[in-house]
Amino acid sequence: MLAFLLRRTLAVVPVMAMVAVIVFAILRLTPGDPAAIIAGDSATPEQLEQIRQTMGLDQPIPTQFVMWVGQLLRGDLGVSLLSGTQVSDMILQRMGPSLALCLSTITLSVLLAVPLGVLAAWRQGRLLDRAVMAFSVMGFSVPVFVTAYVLILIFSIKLGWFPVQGYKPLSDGFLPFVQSLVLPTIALSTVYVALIARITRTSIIEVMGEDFIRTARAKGLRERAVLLGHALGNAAVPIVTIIGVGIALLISGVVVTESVFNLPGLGRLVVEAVLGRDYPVIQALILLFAFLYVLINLVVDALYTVFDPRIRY
Amino acid sequence: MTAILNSAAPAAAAAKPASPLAQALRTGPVMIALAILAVAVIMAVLAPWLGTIDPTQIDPTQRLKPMSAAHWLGTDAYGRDVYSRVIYGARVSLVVGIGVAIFSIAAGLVIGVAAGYFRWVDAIVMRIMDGIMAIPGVLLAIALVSLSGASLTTVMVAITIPEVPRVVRLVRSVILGVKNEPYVEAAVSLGTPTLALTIRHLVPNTVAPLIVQGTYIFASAILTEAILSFLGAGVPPETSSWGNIMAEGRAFFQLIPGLVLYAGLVLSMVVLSVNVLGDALRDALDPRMSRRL
Amino acid sequence: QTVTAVMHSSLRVLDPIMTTAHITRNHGYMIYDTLLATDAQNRVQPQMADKWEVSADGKSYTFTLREGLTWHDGKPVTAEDCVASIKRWAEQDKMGQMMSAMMAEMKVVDEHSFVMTFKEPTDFALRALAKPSGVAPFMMPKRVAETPSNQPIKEFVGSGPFKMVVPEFKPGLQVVYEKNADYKPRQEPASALSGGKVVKVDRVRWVSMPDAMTSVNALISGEIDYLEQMPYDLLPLVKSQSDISLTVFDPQGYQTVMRMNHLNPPFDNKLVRQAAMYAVDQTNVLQALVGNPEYYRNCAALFGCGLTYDSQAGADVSVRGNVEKAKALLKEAGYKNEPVVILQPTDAPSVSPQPVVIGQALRAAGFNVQMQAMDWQTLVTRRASQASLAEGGWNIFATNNVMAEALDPLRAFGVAANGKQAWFGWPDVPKIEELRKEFAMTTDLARQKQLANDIQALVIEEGVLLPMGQYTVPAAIRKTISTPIEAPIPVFWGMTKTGK
Amino acid sequence: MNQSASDNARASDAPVLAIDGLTVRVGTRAEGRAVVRDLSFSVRAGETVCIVGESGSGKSVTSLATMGLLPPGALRADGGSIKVDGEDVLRASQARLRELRASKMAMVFQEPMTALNPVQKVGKQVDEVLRLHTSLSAAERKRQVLAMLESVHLPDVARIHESYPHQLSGGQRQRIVIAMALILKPRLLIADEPTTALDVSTQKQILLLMRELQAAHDTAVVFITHDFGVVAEIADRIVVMNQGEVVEAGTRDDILARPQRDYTRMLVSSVPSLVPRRRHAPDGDIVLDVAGLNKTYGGGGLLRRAPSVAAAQDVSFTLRRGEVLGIVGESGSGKSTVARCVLRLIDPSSGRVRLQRDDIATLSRTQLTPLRKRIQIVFQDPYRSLNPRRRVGDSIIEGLLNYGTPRQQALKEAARALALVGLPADAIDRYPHQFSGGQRQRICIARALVMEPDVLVADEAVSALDVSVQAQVLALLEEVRQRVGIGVLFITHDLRVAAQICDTIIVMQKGRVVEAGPAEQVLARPAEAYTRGLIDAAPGRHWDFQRFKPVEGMVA
Ligand code: HEM
Ligand SMILES: Nc1ncnc2c1ncn2[C@@H]1O[C@H](COP(=O)(O)OP(=O)(O)OP(=O)(O)O)[C@@H](O)[C@H]1O
Ligand SMILES: Nc1ncnc2c1ncn2[C@@H]1O[C@H](COP(=O)(O)OP(=O)(O)OP(=O)(O)O)[C@@H](O)[C@H]1O
Ligand SMILES: [Mg+2]
Ligand SMILES: [Mg+2]
Repeated sequence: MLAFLLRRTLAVVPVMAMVAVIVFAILRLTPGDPAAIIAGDSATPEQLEQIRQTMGLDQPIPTQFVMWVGQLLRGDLGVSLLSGTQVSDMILQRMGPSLALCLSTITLSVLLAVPLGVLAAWRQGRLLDRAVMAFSVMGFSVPVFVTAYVLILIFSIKLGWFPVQGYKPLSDGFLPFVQSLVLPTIALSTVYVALIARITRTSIIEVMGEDFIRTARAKGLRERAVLLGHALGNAAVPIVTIIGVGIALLISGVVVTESVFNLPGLGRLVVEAVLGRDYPVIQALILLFAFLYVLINLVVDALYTVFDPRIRY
Repeated sequence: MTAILNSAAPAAAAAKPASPLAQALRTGPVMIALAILAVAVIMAVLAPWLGTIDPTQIDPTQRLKPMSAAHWLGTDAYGRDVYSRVIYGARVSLVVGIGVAIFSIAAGLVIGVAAGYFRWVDAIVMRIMDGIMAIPGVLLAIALVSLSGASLTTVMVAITIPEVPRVVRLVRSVILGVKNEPYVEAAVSLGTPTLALTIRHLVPNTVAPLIVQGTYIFASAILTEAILSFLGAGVPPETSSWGNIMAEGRAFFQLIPGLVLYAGLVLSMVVLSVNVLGDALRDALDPRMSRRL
Repeated sequence: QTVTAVMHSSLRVLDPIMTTAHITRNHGYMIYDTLLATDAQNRVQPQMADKWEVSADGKSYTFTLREGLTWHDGKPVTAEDCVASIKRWAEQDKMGQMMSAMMAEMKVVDEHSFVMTFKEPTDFALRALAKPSGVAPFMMPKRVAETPSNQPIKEFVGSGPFKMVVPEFKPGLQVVYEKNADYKPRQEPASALSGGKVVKVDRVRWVSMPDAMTSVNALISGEIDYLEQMPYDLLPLVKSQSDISLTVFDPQGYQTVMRMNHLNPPFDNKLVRQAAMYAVDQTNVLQALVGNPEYYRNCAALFGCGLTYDSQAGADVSVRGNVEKAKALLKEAGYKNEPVVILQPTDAPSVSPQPVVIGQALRAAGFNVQMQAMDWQTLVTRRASQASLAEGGWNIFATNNVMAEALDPLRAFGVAANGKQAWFGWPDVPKIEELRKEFAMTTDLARQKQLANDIQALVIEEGVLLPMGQYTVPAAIRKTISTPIEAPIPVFWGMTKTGK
Repeated sequence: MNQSASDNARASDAPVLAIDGLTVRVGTRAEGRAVVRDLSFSVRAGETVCIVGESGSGKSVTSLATMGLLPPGALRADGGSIKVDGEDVLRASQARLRELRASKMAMVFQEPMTALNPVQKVGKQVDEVLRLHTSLSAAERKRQVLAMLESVHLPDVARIHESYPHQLSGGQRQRIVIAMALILKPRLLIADEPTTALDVSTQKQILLLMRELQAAHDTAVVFITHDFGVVAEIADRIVVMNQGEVVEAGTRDDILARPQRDYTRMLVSSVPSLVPRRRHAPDGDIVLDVAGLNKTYGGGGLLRRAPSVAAAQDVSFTLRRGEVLGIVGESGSGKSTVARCVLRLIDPSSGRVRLQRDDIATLSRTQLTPLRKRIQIVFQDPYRSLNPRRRVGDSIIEGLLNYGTPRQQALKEAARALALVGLPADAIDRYPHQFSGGQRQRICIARALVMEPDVLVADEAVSALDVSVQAQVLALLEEVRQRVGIGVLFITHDLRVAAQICDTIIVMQKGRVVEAGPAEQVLARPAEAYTRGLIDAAPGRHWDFQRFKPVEGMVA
């Protein structure tokens, strides 16, 4: 296991290196000039050039890359071109809402989707199954922001149950914290509930065709016990996998959800940074997301060993 | 002796059920889904003859008007005809969906076959694919759209790239799975050259899963285009797509929900139909799914 | 008491000397103070300065600081600080650079006064030091002001009515100010940016919201108090709310303009430029941009309708669209269907509509239009390119000017026509530059008005800049907040809040 | 547990299982195809009834119907009755069925690898039966489970109790399944091919075990198999099924020695004999010469620590024209590895594979191409050996086209090859799924023969086929060998088959050749203990099926 962790941790390196190169290349080839943004609408070419120099943007791109990687290796994410703030500080400031949103979404989705998937598998082909599947295909088919708008219209504007926007940190009290997260979480969850419920259903149906299920039935087990005791455990690996894959999607979803609900999280930061060509921030964030993605996959792989004793690394 | 052989043959033939594909597609939901898709395609193809006017024709003095005889679904913030935009929007959205599906599958197929068949390609390609996969797709797309300016092509490329690694993985896994099938080994010992081997014996196995995957890519591409439009990195505003109709209309959602909802409705129906179709195809084509005892 | 406001954009750059961005300038007015300031009538008034004296020859200006001014760190404000601040500002600001060019020397007299001496008699110093736009000359402690002008300052210590709560600053999210208890307001009542800046609330919080509708909803639900720019189309949502009032603080408002690139065909041809200008109709542009006649008006005046240099020169070109005339001109110019690339930003509601209207108008007139969609940042970079179309150049973009920054031919950077030195588009009309120079040197108002009129006529004739109308932006404010002071920028002094 | 006293009392007279007129149909409609038709037989306590018959004849369906486990929607009992201890299973409620399962009747399935839940400890899985059907305390249950594990002769039961299925060997897993089936001492045990997936020595142990447990508990056993060797070992009575119907039923001797029906006769006489045929020593030219062949899988890798497997070690043999050389040995002994090296489907680690003059082992891909047509292979699985998407004709001519034969001529040769393997000419335009397993295997042989190779490698080429079909294919191979005179490398784990077809045999164990020689010598007078063990373990050695009587000189 230790060797596995070491091996997998080492395997992170080439992926991250790949990401670093891709991101850096895309950004530097993108038209758009942070100097122009800082200087404002009426700046002259000389002023622009000056600003470019102070920011090191006049250097050849490979030089900039080497400088950046050097910085990274020293644990320095750099400074925002626009605000001059340490990127690491900005990330820390924005981490809270994103983390809260992701965790609540995953929790809600799993709690909702796994039972739904099991129910659908149990009632395969019947009305309940059809209903669950119709709901989950729908979850796939409506853009997040449309869901979000509809939720706001109903629950904030018409009913006034939840705030329209904004994020209250836990330090402002538990209730406001939860209230500020309810609608974003629901909006974002629809996709994941759909995804996880479908995979759960499919995996369970697949497992239900296995020989050992027939053995379990031959033992005189009730159908419920067969489902929960034998099928679910064996379906865990694909379910965990899809939750891992879902995290990558989640990051994209967070970008939209945070914009609609005005949550001051990383998703919004990244959009702002892209539109503002704030290179260090974009680079750091994409690396961070990529790192999280790789990390999650590592955790997922490690979880496999918990759910399936056959898997040993 | 021969009598037995001959009697076994029809039995074996009969054991094979009537085309599972046809069966899977003959259910109610699938028929409805196909009907919706047909309508969408007709909308796209026949857009000019469906009572529409030029969807790019702006008339700032007639902005945000409610439904009327002249404007069946009212007008948007530039005074454009919402009905015409939604109808013409089908063109872009379907082109995005189909285009992305075709390009990502074509690219993924070539790369995936190479990776599945040659070990040295595999190592390199899969690292690159890992790298692309690790970058959140929407972010990559935003960056790419900013890179080359908003145009339909750019948007399609930007949505295609993050899809490619997933196709590559699928193709590769299928190839690795059949690579050691006896009939492939038999072909090798018959002296079949690698390229012919790949095309004759390996690629056909990827067709079914790719068709299924293609439907999901199609659906998600349409959605992604909408999200990119929402974030301001979609197709150029002059072109009507369901995505940018919604993105532009969202500022008025509480006043004139229709600006978002009409396009949202058709988009969701199409995506829904494609997903339903994909599910049915998967059930029919994926043998693991149809094996039920 | 805390006032929570959503401003037009989010604050990221904190150095008000390095950038001309409005949000940063507004931030400057919160925590810094200026030596002089303009009042509601656009007159120069002393602010940090107690008084100034002009030498008999009109060349020397001696400024004396008010008693008891202190920086936020408690240290007294000295003449040395001011001289250092002016120097740094003058390196960055256009008007500042002009001033430096005219100035013979600037030196400290004593702890509370300093003198500026010019080569010729001029009151330029007063106008420059009082100006609220471009880069405003904010005073900073000497140690801060000694930061090279191309490097951002690291310390945010001013002498203004508010202090910035640095630990709560989150770039792009929020900035928090608290009342500067040690601030000594002037005795006069506040008038625009001059007079007594009396702070009546404890804290002011600027938060940013990316989505306009979210901001409006937040205002309606009482989550915020103040929305600097109310989206016109959402006005019906707040009109029905009795506890929200709408006010226009800056009645001069904004001007939306079209700019053609004089370097690239077909707009290297004056007749083609004129054709394009004839094609565009102001009402269509304003309808698409604002859509509510309460807040816009057609206006031919380059330097502001109803303002000092109001003029109707070229009105027949700029106000009404005239497709027939445009077609005729095109024919006359021998237009060979060269493509016209219009840069179209897609991510910003205040600049997205103009290109759409322009594009349709030019097409109707017979131009071969190519719309190129991009985000605003790309546009900002792209418009700086002097290259040909094939190499990433452009033909047309549109933007908005704050009227206060364009109310005379000197401040209006868009009318400069000194070729490659000029603003993006690079018109080269020596006559305009001559007139502008003369304008700068003249003190006679009537003559100035005449010059402004001539410049405007030439600008239109030559197709340097097309004014496409003027508009104002209402702010929406909850009635728990007292009506703020009318000023070209939003100010938070003099504001009270009832309730929590 | 407590029912046994009274039940045993009437054990001798009333049957434990009585199936009467059972019909099972596909689907839910009345006109659905019947896969079991009007089936009747009964089993008494302490008796073993074997059900034999070709694949697809309805054996498994019958057993599932008895357990009440027919897949709903797919299959349905339509008429007849299945009485277990007088109670009709087909009319029992779901709840009652669950009670009956495990306590009155239990089942052991074919695949020990998949019959157990892979993510639960086996102890828990056995325990579950007790938990479900008794109200014993946890400690008492554990004691009983351990005792049961002991009684199926598992070693170190405490450890095994805490093991996951993948940590056990196939035989051990099958013992667990048996323990699970027997722990409630059911009256009836249905075993559906319980040993087919096991190698012969394990099979032997399991059969012994079942007989022992049956004797101890007086269980009625239904034993489903297609292996007549097993039948000859264990059956009291035999039911022969074909296409859903009972062809013939009777005592073991009735069926094996005095079959009444043609079908039964054909089936029984198809079982290959263990007695090697007598043939003269091969004397053709050497076509294949393998020397010092080694193949090691895995190992290496910078970060991977895959254990390396020496699958073939120092393997040497020669094959002459007209000779059939058998490679036998247990599963995993390296037989297929040798075959794949010989064909260069995988690269040998070292050693020489000389095809006449050319050393296949060291040639590059391009140099290899012209040689490939001289050595061809037929695989075990007739269903996976043909590309299902290509017409049979296209599959057969693929090789010829590769070597430049014009299509028309290739098709002619394909037709000839099809005729040679006894298939109709119109087969050329059909798809593989339209053929039975035996026919497909013939197509594969035709595909190999059309290349006119010097060497034909048959890797388990008949192992997946029913005995009757197997016999046909073997006959075909023999005919081809005689007619064309090619050298055949025949790989099998079935000593009966090897005895029938091979001239020479080499025996492999753990990658090494342990014994080699003429078939007669190796099988009749094995020198090595390993070989002898293999032969001893083959079931039904005492019976000479072709002659319908016990082998002379052997005691049954
Ligand atoms: C009411 C409409 C607008 C007006 C009047 C306006 C005017 C200006 C002016 C005058 C400046 C810089 C100061 C200068 O040199 O003149 C500026 C800066 C800038 N503008 Fe605009 N503009 C408007 C809309 C927009 C829009 C729609 C965007 C799009 C995102 C935008 C983004 C920026 C940015 C990023 C800067 C740089 C400084 C900053 O970060 O705030 N502006 N704008
Ligand atoms: N779930 C099912 N749906 C439809 N037909 C089935 C199903 N299961 C089995 N059959 C059919 O029933 C017939 C008998 O099958 P069964 O599995 O009983 O054969 P078998 O004698 O056990 O064969 P084998 O020796 O291969 O195990 C076959 O024709 C088979 O195709
Ligand atoms: N690709 C491979 N990688 C690693 N080990 C392998 C590979 N193929 C086979 N082996 C191992 O090599 C050994 C010999 O395998 P091989 O397939 O040659 O046996 P076999 O005698 O054909 O067995 P069977 O009768 O089951 O077909 C086994 O231990 C097997 O696990
Ligand atoms: Mg069976
Ligand atoms: Mg093998």
